[in-house]
Amino acid sequence: MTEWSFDVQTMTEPLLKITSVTKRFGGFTALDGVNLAVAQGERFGLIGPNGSGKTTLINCISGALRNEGGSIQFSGEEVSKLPAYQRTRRGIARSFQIPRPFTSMTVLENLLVPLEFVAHRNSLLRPDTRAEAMEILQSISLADKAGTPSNQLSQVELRKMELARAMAARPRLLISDEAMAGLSGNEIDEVLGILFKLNETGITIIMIEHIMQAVMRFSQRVVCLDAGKIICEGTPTTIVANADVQRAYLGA
Amino acid sequence: MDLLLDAIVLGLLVGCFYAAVSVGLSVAFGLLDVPHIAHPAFLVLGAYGTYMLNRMGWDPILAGVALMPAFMLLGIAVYRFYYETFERRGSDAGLRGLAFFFGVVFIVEVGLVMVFGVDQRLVEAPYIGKSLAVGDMRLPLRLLVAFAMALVLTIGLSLYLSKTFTGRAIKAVAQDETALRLMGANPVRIKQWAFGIATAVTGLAGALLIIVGPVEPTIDRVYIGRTFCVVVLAGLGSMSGTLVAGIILGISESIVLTLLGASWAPAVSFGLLLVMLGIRPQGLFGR
Amino acid sequence: MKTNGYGFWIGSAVVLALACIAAATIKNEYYFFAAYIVVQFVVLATAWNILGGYAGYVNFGTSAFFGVGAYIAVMLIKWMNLPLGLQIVAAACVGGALGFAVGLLTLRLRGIFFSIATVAVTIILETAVINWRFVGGATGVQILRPPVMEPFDSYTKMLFVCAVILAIIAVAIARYIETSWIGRGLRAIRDNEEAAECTGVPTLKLKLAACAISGALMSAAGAPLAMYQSFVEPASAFNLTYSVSALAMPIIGGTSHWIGPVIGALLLGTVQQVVTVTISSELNVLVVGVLLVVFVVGAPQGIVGLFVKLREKIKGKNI
Amino acid sequence: MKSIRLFAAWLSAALLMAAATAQAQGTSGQPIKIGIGIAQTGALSGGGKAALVALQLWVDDVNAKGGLLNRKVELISYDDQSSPAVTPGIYTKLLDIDKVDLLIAPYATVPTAPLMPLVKQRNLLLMGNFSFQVNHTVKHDMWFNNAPWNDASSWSDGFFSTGGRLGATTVAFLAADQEFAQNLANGARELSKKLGLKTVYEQNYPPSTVDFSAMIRAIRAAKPDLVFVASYPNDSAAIVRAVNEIGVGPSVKLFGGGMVGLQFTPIMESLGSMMNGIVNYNTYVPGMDYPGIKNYFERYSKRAIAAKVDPLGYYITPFNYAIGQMIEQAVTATKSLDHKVLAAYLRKNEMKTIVGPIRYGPDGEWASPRVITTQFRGIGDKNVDQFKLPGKQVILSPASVKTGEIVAPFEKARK
Repeated sequence: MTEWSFDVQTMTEPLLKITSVTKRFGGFTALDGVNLAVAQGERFGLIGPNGSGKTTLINCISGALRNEGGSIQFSGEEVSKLPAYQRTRRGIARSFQIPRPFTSMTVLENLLVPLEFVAHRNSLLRPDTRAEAMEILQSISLADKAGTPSNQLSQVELRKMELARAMAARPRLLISDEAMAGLSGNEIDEVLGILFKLNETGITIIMIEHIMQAVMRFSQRVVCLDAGKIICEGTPTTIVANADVQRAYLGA
Repeated sequence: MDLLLDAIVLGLLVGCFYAAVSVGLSVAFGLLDVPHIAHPAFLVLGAYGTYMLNRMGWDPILAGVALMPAFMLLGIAVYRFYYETFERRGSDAGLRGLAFFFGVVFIVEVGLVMVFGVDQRLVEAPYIGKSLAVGDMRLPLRLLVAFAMALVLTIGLSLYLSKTFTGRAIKAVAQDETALRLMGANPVRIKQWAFGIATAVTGLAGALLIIVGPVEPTIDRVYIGRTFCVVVLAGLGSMSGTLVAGIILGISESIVLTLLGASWAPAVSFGLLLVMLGIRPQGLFGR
Repeated sequence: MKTNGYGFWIGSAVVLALACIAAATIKNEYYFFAAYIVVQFVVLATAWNILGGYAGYVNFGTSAFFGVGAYIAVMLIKWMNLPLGLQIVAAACVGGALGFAVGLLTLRLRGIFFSIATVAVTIILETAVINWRFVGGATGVQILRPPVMEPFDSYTKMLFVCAVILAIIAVAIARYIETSWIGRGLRAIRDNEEAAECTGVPTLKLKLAACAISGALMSAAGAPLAMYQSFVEPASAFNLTYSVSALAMPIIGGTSHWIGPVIGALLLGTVQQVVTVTISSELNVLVVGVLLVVFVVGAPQGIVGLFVKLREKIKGKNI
Repeated sequence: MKSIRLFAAWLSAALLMAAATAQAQGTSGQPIKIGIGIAQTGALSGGGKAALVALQLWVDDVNAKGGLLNRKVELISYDDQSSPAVTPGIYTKLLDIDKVDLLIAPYATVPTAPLMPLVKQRNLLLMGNFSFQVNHTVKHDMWFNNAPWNDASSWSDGFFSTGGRLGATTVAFLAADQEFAQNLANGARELSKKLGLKTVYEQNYPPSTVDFSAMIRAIRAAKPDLVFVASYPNDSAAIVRAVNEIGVGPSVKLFGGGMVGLQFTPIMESLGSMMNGIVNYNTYVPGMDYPGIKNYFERYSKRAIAAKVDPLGYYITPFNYAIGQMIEQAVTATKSLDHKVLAAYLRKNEMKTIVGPIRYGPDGEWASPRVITTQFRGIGDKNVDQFKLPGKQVILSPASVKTGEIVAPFEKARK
């Protein structure tokens, strides 16, 4: 339990601090000197049109991609050279835009992976990881699907399982990458509810989302990315009113 | 110095031949992502088809061209089957696809042994057994024919992929299947067509195989390593890269042979592949 | 549940005991010659499955590891006449190191590149052995078997018991990996490598470990070949057949459970042995090809999968 | 429950291995069984298939004459898949399950080698079948190899003695990096050293070589007197073509030596006139007259065509038939099937076969080797029947069967 209890010292400084991060693919610059800071416990929204670099940015944060310039500090530690699994172990968890379940496993077993590889990786005695996984599933009302093979889930169940799996890694920062794409109104509310609940337990959440309503309802602060650059930052209301954001979304 | 020059020229010719026998795989594996380990077996199938037509008095190149429609159909059928049984079912297509094609390899080999026996076969043509004298150098005509055909094949295929509508669709399907689907095209049909073309080209390359040297039913095993080496070295799906990679393989084998001794040639060329995988896995011309 | 290992260990002890009893009572050496090959394939298939079945990385180079094992044994025999046990241990160490090295070079890449790299490694190693006159080069090398050790009355029986022990070790390792967190991590890698990494699985480390263990077992399986054939030659020691069989057997048996490769190897190995002495034609090459295609297409989960389905059907009827 | 299932799984696995031991078979009054494992698939299957046709022919001949010791003869053969890993199993099956009376070794060296400890340990007679020095380390005294060579130099003796007579001083070697070719080349290197020849070019090439133009060109540049080639069938055809295209230069007196494949009908037919001038080893060519051999080939041809194997079969098959004849002679003379008795007879007596009289040396190889060295002459294209004629392959050596003189240098002989 000690692992995710809060460190008093870091409360004051940002949990995640990104300084002039750059990423190029061949000649194409996907991220161009992005600066960003997310505070401990914050609900943070990241928006931007298709191809603006949102997913690239979170890939750089989670470690799926390596940034070429700049630094990524998590809880005061430079993580940009660490492999993804090390970052997960330090408390950065994520869900995927297109769900990536471990298809050969049941829903419960999907959760056992982070439980065994993150939460209890140093335990000599085997704690009851299954009970713990059940607890998490119950908390998002997915317990009845625990024994179902994960390739037989519906879209919303998949989204929820991805979130549950991320939770099982006991994150301090959860990045939700379009977890609501393709869901109905009720389902969106359900997922939003889960995210709010998580945030209440002290987990910082970065939400990437196309569904504007959801982001605006959820986020305390929103950043808009366009062509690899941050074009605007502020509260949801200021963002919606911002001319640049409107141009980026509506203009050519 | 003369010998070195000679080695380079012959390496160039043989290298183009390597490229020719690999272009089909470059499409099937490089663009379509099908683990087509049976590619060399199809090559040998083409060689035997050529042999049969040659016995009836056909020119081997003509025979290879004549085989193309049949191979096209074969390729379409094989891809259709592969798609229905593996790709559509999703997970693990790689592993099971590989196993499937391995099975196909054995079935083709045994089929050939049963029909033709285990003996080596050769073809006859006016350009086999003669050479062109260039200064002090003598270049075997069959290698020159293979060289020319290799150029025609790779350049033709490369033009087809970049200039025609279907060709561009094939390249698009390799990059972004969903986008293509959104545009209203059927990716499966495009892939099927592309695999058909790849197999047709393989049939013609099979004719080159038997023009360059004698063929026996299990000779495909020698080419499994070589063709995949060329395709990976080239960068998956790059046609011009395939040509360059083939030439690199041919020349390096030839130079090693002349300077170090032939027995180390395979180790050197495959060492090249390993190093390549280690430092630049996307290949010379990879995306 | 799965953690209950008593049944497995009792079973292993019984198999070993039966092997020893068979060696003591059955006079007919043929069964041991034939059974040795089958058991050798149990080791190879099980070893292959650790990386191929669990992690989804297809190794085409079983024959490379196998051949290396055989030639390590040859080297040690020629060099200082080390006993069989040490040959096997040494072969396992070298095989493990080789697996680690090949993995380090290519396991960071997509699975298919690893497969191609293993083909390259096979060719490179075979070429190296061909050029290495100390172990006979291309002409091969003949080895005089030392006198058989007590309590065995024939060398073949000793090799057979040795192979059975090796098979039990291999299966025990595979079973441990499968049921432990390592196996879960490997399966996560096979299902989705990026997601695995993002759920805290150290993918590269796990793959390297699997590749090294698998390589070590394959080379260990190759070591007794020197004594079994009392003649080793590169073309047959590095034969593609080993690679194909090691891949076909787990796929036919089922890759998800440790018993799959064992069933596959016992079945296909026995069929091959039977076919060898009944049908003498190309048809015995065809057996592997056809079985492979039939299973891959018709029963993707192998024999184990068929059993599971059958059981579910019966259960379904009861309810 | 789980443990019981696991136990059951293991048990069935174990039972599978131990199963079928109950099978037993009686022997007396039965036909005489002769067991052989011979390549029907894999690299050696070309020779293996033809060899089996010849052996079966002998069995039928013997049975037509009433069998051996008034018992029918039965040949039990299994496919060794050209693999040394398979033969130990096959031969123990032949011995322990099929209870064969006599054994013939597999075709070629590689599959035979693993049998030597087995036959030595059990004191069995083994009739060798075209293998090379497999008895070298084991030293079994009941091994009789039917191949017209003994040590490595016996293959290339004719080539180098002919070369010596032509006043050669330099030699180039080109050899495949495979078992048989390397054995051939080793013998050749020894002989060349004895003759004091200077090696000006030496190349071992890997089995997968696609094109030989560069090597032939290098040989041409080295200007050797003799070019000794030890190659496998595929390579032989490719080398002959490359020589035809590029030429080896006027310096070369003799070209060839140890090219496997130039004895096989399909290859000879397809190469045709390209082979003219090449001096190569062989085992039998038309024109060598031994009692019964003509009649043998007539009958062999019919069966071979039906079986889709080498229709002429000069290289291997008469020797396989001869193995049968030797067994026949020994069994008939000693009226015994006892391996020791038969071995003693084989060691002491001259064997009369369709490939001539054979005597064995103490190591179980032919006492006096008779590998012939021939030169291809006057070969036309696309004609199988020409190879049945004597004089198309002129025998240069050994003297006992010589049919003509060498035409040299190589370029001249090609015209």
